[in-house]
Amino acid sequence: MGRRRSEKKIAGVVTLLVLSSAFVFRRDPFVAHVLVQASLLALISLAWNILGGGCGQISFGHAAFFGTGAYVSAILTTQYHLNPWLGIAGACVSVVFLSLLVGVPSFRLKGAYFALLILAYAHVLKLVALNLEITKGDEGIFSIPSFGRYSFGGMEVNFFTSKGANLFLILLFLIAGLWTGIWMRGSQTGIAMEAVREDEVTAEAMGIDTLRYKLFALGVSAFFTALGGAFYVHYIHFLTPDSAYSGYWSLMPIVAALFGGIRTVTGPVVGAFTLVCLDEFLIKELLPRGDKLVYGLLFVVTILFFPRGILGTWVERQGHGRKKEG
Amino acid sequence: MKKFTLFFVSFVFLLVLPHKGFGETVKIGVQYPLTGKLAKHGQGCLEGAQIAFDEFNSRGGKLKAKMIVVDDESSPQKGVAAVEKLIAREGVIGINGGYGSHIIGPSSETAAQYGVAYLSVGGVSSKLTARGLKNYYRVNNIPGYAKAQLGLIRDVFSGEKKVAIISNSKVATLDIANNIKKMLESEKIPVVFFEKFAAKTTNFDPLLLKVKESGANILIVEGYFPDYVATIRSAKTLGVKLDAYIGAWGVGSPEFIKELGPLSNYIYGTSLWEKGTAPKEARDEEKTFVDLFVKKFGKDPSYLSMLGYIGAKLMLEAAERAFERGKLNREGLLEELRKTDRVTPIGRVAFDEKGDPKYFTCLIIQIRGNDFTVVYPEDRKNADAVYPAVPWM
Amino acid sequence: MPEAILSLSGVVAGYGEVVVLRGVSLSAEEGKITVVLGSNGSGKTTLMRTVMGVLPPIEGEITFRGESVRGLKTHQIARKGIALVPEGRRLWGDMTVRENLEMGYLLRREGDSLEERLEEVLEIFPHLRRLLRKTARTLSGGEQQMVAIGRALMGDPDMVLLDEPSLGLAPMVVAEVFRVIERMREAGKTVLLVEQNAKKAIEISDYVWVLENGEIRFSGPPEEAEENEKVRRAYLGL
Amino acid sequence: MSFSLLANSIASGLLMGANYALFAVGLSLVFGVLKIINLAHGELLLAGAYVGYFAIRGMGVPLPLALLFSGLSVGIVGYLYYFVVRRIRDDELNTLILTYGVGVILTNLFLLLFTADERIINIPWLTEGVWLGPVQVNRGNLVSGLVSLLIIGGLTFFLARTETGKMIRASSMDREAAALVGVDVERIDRFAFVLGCALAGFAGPLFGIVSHINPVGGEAVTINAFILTVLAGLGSIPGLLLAGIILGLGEAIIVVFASTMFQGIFALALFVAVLFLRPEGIFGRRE
Repeated sequence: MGRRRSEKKIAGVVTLLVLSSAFVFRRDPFVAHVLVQASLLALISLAWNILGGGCGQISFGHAAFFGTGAYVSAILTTQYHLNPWLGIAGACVSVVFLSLLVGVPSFRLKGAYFALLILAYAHVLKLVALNLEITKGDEGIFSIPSFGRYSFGGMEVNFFTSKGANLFLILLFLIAGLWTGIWMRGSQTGIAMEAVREDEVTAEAMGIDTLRYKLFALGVSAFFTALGGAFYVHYIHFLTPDSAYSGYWSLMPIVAALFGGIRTVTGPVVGAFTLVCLDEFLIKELLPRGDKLVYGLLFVVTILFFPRGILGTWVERQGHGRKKEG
Repeated sequence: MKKFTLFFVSFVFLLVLPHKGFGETVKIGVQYPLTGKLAKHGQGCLEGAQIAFDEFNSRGGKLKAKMIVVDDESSPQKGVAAVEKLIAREGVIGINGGYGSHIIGPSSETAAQYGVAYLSVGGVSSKLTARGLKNYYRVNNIPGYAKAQLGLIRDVFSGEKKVAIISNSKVATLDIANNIKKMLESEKIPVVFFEKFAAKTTNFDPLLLKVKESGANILIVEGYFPDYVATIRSAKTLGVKLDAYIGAWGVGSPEFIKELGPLSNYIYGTSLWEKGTAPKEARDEEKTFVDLFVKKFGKDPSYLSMLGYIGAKLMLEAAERAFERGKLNREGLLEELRKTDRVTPIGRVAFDEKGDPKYFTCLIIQIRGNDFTVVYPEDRKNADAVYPAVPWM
Repeated sequence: MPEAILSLSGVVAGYGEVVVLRGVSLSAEEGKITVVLGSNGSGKTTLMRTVMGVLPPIEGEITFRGESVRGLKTHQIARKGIALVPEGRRLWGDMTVRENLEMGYLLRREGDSLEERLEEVLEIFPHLRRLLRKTARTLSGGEQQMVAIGRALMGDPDMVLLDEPSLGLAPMVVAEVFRVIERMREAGKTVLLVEQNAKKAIEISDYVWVLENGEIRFSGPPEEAEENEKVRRAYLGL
Repeated sequence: MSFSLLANSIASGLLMGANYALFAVGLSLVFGVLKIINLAHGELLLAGAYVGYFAIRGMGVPLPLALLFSGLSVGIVGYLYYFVVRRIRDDELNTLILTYGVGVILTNLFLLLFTADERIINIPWLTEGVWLGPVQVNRGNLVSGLVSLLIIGGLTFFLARTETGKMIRASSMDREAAALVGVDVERIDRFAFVLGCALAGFAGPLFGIVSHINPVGGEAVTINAFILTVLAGLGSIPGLLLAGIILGLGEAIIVVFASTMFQGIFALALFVAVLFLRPEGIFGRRE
């Protein structure tokens, strides 16, 4: 139980940190944009980790949920002229539905096979998007509306021009995801999921309906991933099959989660912020051409020396320290 | 205390440092994909842009230019990051670059929010100029490519013409394919085969066999380097009897001859520019560029580098005019860029109200031995087309 | 008491933070059948795996012929002349019976050729002769157990460790397995047998150890074991 | 539709399939023995292709020698790479990230060293067409296809008949049981890993002959190799050839009757169907 409480504390600190950084940098569009990218990655990484770290079901194809969420919202807002908020809602609902639909047969597979099956879905969906009329094929969808412009009293919030406004929005989503994750881990559901992760056969023998918990984790994971995808289109305003189903959305969330530590809920968030900020603020500054090389080296070294991730290793060290004291 | 003083002094010194000297320095951003899928194109353009900046700074004018390069990693969101960084961080007043319409789209829109000019050389989607942005310009667009291909078939080739068109399903190539098909049909030239193929197709034999069965004697392939390599190989293997093989962009790059060797002989392609094809008025400029390029990089420039050079140069010229008017800022640069109208090595460049190039047409080149010859249009050609001829016959 | 060929002293071992063996000391005499009894979860399999170096001991010493084997890799220990017939047989399912046996021959140190060793094993398990070309996974449980024991014997080891060889087998087959174990002793091999089938095991044994919760609770000759109240109640059902 | 269209398509599909198998064999071997999905497989193959490119085009080395040279040099890289992978090989997910990271490093190293230029290994006599009975095929594809048969046949023989081969198989099925009969499983792992890398390097120049080389092309090779490995069944080397042929043939026939646009869907549909219906692969054995 101690670990759970310390997890809450860490999540609280992280929440405060990202919120305060958003306040500090909201008027610097470049930093704000980098923070948006980091938050977006953090959200998807967190969502991936609810399924991966929480339930032990590794997916290599979260781009399937990201891209579909992005497309649904883009189509609803450009072709049916719905409000972006409704577009986002539509995206989340339909992607959760999609995830459950593919989840029931897919969960028969285990380990790497499950992981790759999801990857195959992402590729199939990309091919579908390339060949459909409604997605405009390879040309993609242009001029997707932003979240609009609002006035609260004297304060004007314009999502089209203000990176800061978008930053606060994605942070809101991220914090919602973070605390959903924390809540899940502490609840009965989370304990059942952990049992599934540790030993599925035993969990089943204990009378846990493993499929139900896996589907639940998948649904929640798909929900937040679609939320990220839908946010992305209303932020970037353009969508092509290449960008929607890009390997980036499948791979980087895993990298970020591992980098931060998959045994913790907050790990992926820490990992995403560290990776994106390191890349944009440090590596790119020092090495404008070879930055990806350093990036590759960086995560090879991290995996080798901190196999439990930064936060994971830190939490572990804390635990050991306490044990020794007591 | 001493340490603090030292620190303070050096800090102040650093702050003052950039402002020393008499002339003024204009900061221009250059955003290209230097890594990722489009790295090849981005790197080619960037090399050209470097020449433009070198040339500008060594010409002895009062205005100096600082080129700030950002890699967009072939990704739309990194493109936005690049633009934000260039404008908000580096304070550039104009941005040059971008390759790929899906990256240029969001990037140019971000630049529009600041009223910063965005001049691209690698975004051809018709939707880019349909957005009504006031800051977006480009030097090339799709119809120019198809017009040139049509001209070659209609005006240069003789005898019976049956055309097969195959196209990469990427939007830009498919766009040219659809354009040329319509144009050919309206000229009553029969298109006997038309099919798009998936990007990354590895085995072209079956498709080429279908082309063979169609009885076409002219094959147009709208694609990219790997597509040409694979289709030429397949056509040779299968002995497809053709009178001409016409590619789109990519044929006119030095690596095409270098890599394919004799298999590239007699292939036609569209090109924006080849060494020695500049219109009369721009011959000197072309020569200067080529000389500088060879000196700096030890190889011949490709059309990509020429594009990058022209893009950067037009931007710098606009900056210089704005400087002379005493209005070296975002609006000033934008106003001057809009007024651009001059003959460049790739032809006359001027923009319409949407930002599209008004006079853009392509050249048609044919590879002959180790050289590109320009065979169309009439006024810029330097050799007659060899027709019928394909490398495998 | 003659020199023990294998001896463990104060061995602590386990998986990660879970300690299974809590300071086990036991020994096996050369040429004898030594039996270790224990219920499920008492640490029998862990004991075997620790001896073979699959699981490195956290503390304690293990010696074979007076030489420490602690810290050696599994294949190095095996090459000293110890063969383990693991729990659940662990045959290579996609290989034929012949290939499975041939792999056992890797352990030979000198002497007989492959064919000679194979002949000897087939003489012990004549039933396997017909099955040589069959894929291991298609065999019945009893046949698989014979292949597993045969594989261990192919290398002509000095000592054979057997981890619950009778588990899940029909009574007829169990009887044969025990006959084979006795034959090993006749051939001069040392046997360390871990069993739940206590009655049979005690019958053929020369010395008995009882392992409970990772600790040795009893040791003595078989007659003493049969009379010991705790052993009788826990393992003989009396 | 004529007979020659169909026959020629089938022939080129078969050859393409054999080539696919060749480009996948290294990944399949490593996956089968070490249970590691080497996500840098495609980049290693490209490394071999670059070595072959400069050897053949720059120094005029004959093809067979270039193949050996590429195999050897990538094998050496693999040897060093193994010592990094070994440290964390027990954690499936971490090895995935590590191998992906190595792929990223290699890709960007290629970009820095060789620029983003597209290259092909152009050996004139290999671009000719060859008549095989009623059909005409590309000599480069034919040579590469034959090499593929040779490699896969040789590897199958090696695994089935030699002592080291049997140790590899035993170790891949049950490491612990292999160690118990005296197999130095770590040495076997290292050997299989280095061999897998060397095979990728060996295939590289042939890839450069039948396809094209650019720094970012590795990922597609890896994905294709992976699909094939799954179709074949974990570690089944002969299955790889059959899986490759099914894929190559299917793709060719789809173009004849429909269009290349459906090739990708075909490969993936096959992949998904096999995962659902026979997760052990078409030619794998059911546990």
